[in-house]
Amino acid sequence: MILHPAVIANLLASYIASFMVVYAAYYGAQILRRWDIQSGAELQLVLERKTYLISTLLTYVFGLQLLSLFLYVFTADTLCPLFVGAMCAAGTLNVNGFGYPTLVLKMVNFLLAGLWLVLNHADNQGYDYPLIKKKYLLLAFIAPFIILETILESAYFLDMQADVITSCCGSLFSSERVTGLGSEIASLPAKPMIWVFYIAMSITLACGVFFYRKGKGGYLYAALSVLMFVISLVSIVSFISLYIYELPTHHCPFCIIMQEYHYIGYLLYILLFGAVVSGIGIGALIPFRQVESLHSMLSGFIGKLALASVVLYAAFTVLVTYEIISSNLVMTYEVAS
Amino acid sequence: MRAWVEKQRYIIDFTLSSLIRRKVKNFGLLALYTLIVFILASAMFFTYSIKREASLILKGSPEIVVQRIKAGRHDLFPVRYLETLRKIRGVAAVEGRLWGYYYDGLAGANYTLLSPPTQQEAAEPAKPSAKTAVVEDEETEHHGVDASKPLFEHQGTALEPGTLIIGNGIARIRNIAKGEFMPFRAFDGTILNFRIAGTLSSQSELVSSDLMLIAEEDFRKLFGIESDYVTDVTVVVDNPSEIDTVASKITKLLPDARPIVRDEILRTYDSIFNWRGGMMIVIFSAAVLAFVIFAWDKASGLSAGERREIGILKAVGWETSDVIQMKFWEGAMISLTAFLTGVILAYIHVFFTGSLVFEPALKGWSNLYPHFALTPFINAEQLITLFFLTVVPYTVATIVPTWRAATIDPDSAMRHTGE
Amino acid sequence: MIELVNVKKVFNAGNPSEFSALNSVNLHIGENKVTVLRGPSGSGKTTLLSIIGCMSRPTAGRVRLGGREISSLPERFLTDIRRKTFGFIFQQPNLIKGISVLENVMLPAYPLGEPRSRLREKAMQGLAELNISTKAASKVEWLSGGEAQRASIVRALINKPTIIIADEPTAHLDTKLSQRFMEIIEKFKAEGKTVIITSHDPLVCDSKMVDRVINLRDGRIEGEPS
Amino acid sequence: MRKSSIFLWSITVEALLLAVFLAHAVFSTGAQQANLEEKAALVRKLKLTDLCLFTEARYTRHLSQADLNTAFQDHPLSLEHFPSGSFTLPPERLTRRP
Repeated sequence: MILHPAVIANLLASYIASFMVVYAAYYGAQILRRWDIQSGAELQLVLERKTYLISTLLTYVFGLQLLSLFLYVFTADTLCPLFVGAMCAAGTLNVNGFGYPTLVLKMVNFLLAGLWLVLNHADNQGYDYPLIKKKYLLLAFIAPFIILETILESAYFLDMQADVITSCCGSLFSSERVTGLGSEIASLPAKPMIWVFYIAMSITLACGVFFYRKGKGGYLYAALSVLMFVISLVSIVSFISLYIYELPTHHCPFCIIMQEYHYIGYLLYILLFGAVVSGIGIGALIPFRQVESLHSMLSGFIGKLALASVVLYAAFTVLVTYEIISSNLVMTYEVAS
Repeated sequence: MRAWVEKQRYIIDFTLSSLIRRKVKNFGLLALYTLIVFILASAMFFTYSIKREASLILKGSPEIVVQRIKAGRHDLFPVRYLETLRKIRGVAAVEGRLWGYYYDGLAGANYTLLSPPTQQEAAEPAKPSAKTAVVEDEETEHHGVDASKPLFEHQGTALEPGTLIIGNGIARIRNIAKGEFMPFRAFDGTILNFRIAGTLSSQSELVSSDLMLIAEEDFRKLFGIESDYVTDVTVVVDNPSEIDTVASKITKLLPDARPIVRDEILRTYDSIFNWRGGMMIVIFSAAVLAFVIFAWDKASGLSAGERREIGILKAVGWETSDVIQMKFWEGAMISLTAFLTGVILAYIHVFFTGSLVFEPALKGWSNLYPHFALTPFINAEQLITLFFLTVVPYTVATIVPTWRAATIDPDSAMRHTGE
Repeated sequence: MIELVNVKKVFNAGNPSEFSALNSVNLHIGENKVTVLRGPSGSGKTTLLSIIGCMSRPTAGRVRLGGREISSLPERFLTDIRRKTFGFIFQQPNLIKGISVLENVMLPAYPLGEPRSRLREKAMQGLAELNISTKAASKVEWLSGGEAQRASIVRALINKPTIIIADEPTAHLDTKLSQRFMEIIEKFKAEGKTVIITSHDPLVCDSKMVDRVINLRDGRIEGEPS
Repeated sequence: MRKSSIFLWSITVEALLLAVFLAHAVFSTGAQQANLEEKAALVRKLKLTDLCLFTEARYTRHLSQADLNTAFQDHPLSLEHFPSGSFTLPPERLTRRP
C-alpha cells in the first residue's frame, strides 16, 4: 500500500461513508419492521425521531460521495508518477483490476444517494410519511453497494505496487489497442459522435420541456436522462476532451479536472450529475403522484425537478459547445478512427 | 427561496450568539482545530512542493549512473571497465565521476567534494536528448575556446588546481569568502591548503549547499585515489527509451556493477516524500483522533444550560430539523474558520518562513542545513485531502450527538420548574 | 375549536416503571373562551396541556384542532401548526440569556424566515404594547420578574397565534403583577383569542372573565366516569 | 450589524486571502522559473543526482546512490539513529521483493 496522504484520505472517506450507511440502514430496517403511523406508542415516537437521524446521515453521505469521487480521481492523478508508463489518472486506475470498477461504483452510489434524497424530500412533504417504506427499502438496497465500493476501493489501494508497469493514458484510450473497456470508448469516431451527442441532447431537452409543460412522458424523460448521461460520458472521452486539450489524441476524461485546464472538468461533471440525479428523481416520483397526502405538492416538486434537469443539461450543452468553438483544434480530418 | 436564505441567516445569528456565550470551551475547540489543520497543511505543502521541485530539478541528472559494488558496499570503479561500457550498442558517451565526502571536524559537517567533468567533455555530448530539450548554453559562452582554457569554469570563476569553488552553505558555516584559504587533512595526514576561488549561488543551495568543486588531481591527492579508479561512471544513451535495455546489458557485462536509472532517482524521491507525508499523517492521526473524541464529547455532553436552551427553542416553535440545522451551522462555522485560518497560516509558514517549525526535525543532526525558498505549489487536491482528514472526521463525530440533542422533548421546558 | 376524544398518555410503556399520566380524557374547548385547568401537581395537567398545545402526541385517542385530526401527524407538521396557532407562556419566563430581549422575542419566528426588518418592527410593536420597549436592547439578566414575564408574553404573541396557553403563569408573581396579567388575558379575550390556563391560584380560577373551570385529578377529569 | 453578516463577511475575507495566496502560488511558479532553471542547469553540468537535504550521513545525503544495504550499514537490525532516517524510506530497490 502506498502511504500517501490522499490514499489515507480516500480510505478514511469510504470507511466513514460505509459506517454511516450501515448505521442508517440498521435503523431503517428497524423502522421498516415496526413502523405504524396510527399508534402513538413511545416506540413510534422514537422511530419518528430516528428518521431525522437517517436523513441527516444520508445527506452527509451524499456530499461525501460527491467529494470523494473527485478526490479519488485526484489521487489517481498524483500517484501516476509512481507507475512507469502511467501518464495520468487513467493509467493509475489501470494498476490493478479494481481501479475502474471502483470508479463506476462510486458514480452509481452517488446517483443512488441522490435519488434517496429526492425521495426523502418528497416524503417529508406528506403529512403521514407516505413513502417511508419505499425509501427505507431503497436505503437497504443502497447499503450493500456502498459496502462493496469500500471493499473494492480498499483492494485497489492496498495491493497497489508502486512500480507496476501500467498501460499509459495514451495507449489505454487510443484506439489502436482494442482491448480493455477504455479503448473501446475512444474508438468511437469523434465526428459522428458529435452528431449523436447533439441529436440525443436535443431529443432529451425536447422531451423534458414537453414533460415540464404537459406533465406527460415522465418515465420517457427519466430513461432519456440516464441514456443522455451515458452518451455525455462517452462523448467526453471521445471528442469533448479532445477540444479541451486541443490535442487530437488525448482522450483522457480525468485530466480535464486538473489545474492545467482551470478545473473546467468540475463544472462539466457537476452539471451532468445534477441533471441525471434530478432526471431519475422524476422517474422515481411519478408512481406516487396519486398518493393522497402528496397529491397537492408532488406535481409541483416533479415540475421543479424536470426544470432543473432540463436547465442543467442545457447548461452542459452550452458549455460543451463553447469549449468546442473556443478551442483552436479544427477537426476537419477524421481522427484516430 | 428567499425565506430559506433568511431562515439560515437567523439560525446563524442565534448559533453565533450561543457560541460566543460559551466562549472558553468553543474558542478552545477552535484553537485546537486550527492547530491540527495548520500542522497537517504545513506537512502537506512542504512535502508536495519539495517533491515537485525535486522532479523539476533532477530532470537533468545523468541518465544512467553505474556503481561498483564489492561485498555489498559501494567501491571505487576501475577505469578499465569504461572500455567495456563504451562498447555497448546505444551508448553515446561514458564518463567517470570523482566525488566523495569530507568530514570537517571544526564545523562538524560533512562536505561533498566533487571534481567536475572537464569543460570539453561537458560540451561534447551536447546533442540535446529527446527528453531535455534545453539547449546547452556553454558553447555560446566561449565559442573560440583556446587550449589554455581552465579545465572547469563556473560563472566566470575558473577552477585551477589548488583552488576550490564551495557551496553557499559551507561559506556560511565556515564564514570564509573568496580568496581565503581552507586547510584539509589528506588521507595520509598531510595538510593541504586550498584557496577559495568562488562560491556557488545561494539560489541553488537546495542542490549545492554542501558541494565543493575541486580539480581532479587535487581530489586524487586529497583522498589517495590512484588514477585508474573513479568513484562511479555516468552513461549517456543515444535513444532515451533504450535506457532500460542498456542498463540490463550493463548488469550482464559487469556483474559487480549496478546501474541506477534516472527514472529510478525521480521515483525514489516521489515515494520517499510520499512515505514522509503518509508517515506524518499516521503519526498525526493520533492527534486527530484525540481531537475527534474531544469534539464528540463536547457535542454529546450537553451542559444543563444548553439542554434547557434547546428545550426552550423547541417549546417556542423550533422543529427538530431547525435545531439540527443550528447544530450543523455551529459545526460548519467552527470548521470553516479553523480550516481557512489553518491553511492560510500553513501557507505563510511553509512558503514565507521556510517551515521554521519543521526545521529541527528536518535538519536532524546535520549542522549544515540548506537555506532554500520553496516554490509554492498548491492545488485543489491537497485542499480536498486536507478537508477529508480534518473536517470530515469532525463533522461525522458530531452527527449523532447533534441529533440526540435535537430530539429533546418540546415540553421539557414546561416540566422544568425549579430554577 | 379543540376536541380531545378519550386521549390516553402512557410513559415508558411495557416496563415496570409504566405510568399513565392521562387515561381517556374527553374534552372540548370552545372558541374565544378562557378555560382554566385546575388540579394538584401530578394530576397530568402539564401533560394534557402539552397534548393540547401539539407539543407531544397522545399514546391513544384523537385530538382534533379546528376540525382537523392532528394526533398522528409527523412532528414536522405538528410543530408547524403549533408555531402558527399556539402562543406559550411558561411558569418560568424561560428567556435565553446572552441575547437581547428583542432577539428573545423574535426567536419563535426565526424558522419562518420573515424579512428581518418586518419582524423587528412587529417585535418592537409588541414590546411597546406591554410598555417594555425601553428594555428591547438590554440583556435578559437585567429584567425584573414582571418585565421578564411580559417579555415572554410578547414572545408568545410574535407569530400572532389564535390560542394562548399559559402554564401556571402567576405562580411566581405577586398579587399586583397577577392582576396586571389577568388584564392582559382580558385584552386577549377581547381580541378574539382562546386562552387556556393551568393554575390553582384562586385569583385566576375565580376571576370573572374565566368561562369554564375544569378540575383534573389523577389523569382524569372530575365528574367523568373513570 | 447582524451577527450573521459579521460571520459571513469574515469568511469571505478569509476566502479572499486564501485566493490571494493561491494566485501568489501560481504567479510565483512563473517567477521562480529562472531559479529552478539555474538549479537544473547546475545538476546537468555537474551531473548531480540528489537534493542536499540531510547531510549527516552518506545514505541520507545521496538517497538514490546509497548502495544495497547502506541504510543498515552498522548492523542490519539497528534502527536509524539519525532523525532523518526515520523520515526516509530505504530505497525501493531494497524493498522490492525479487
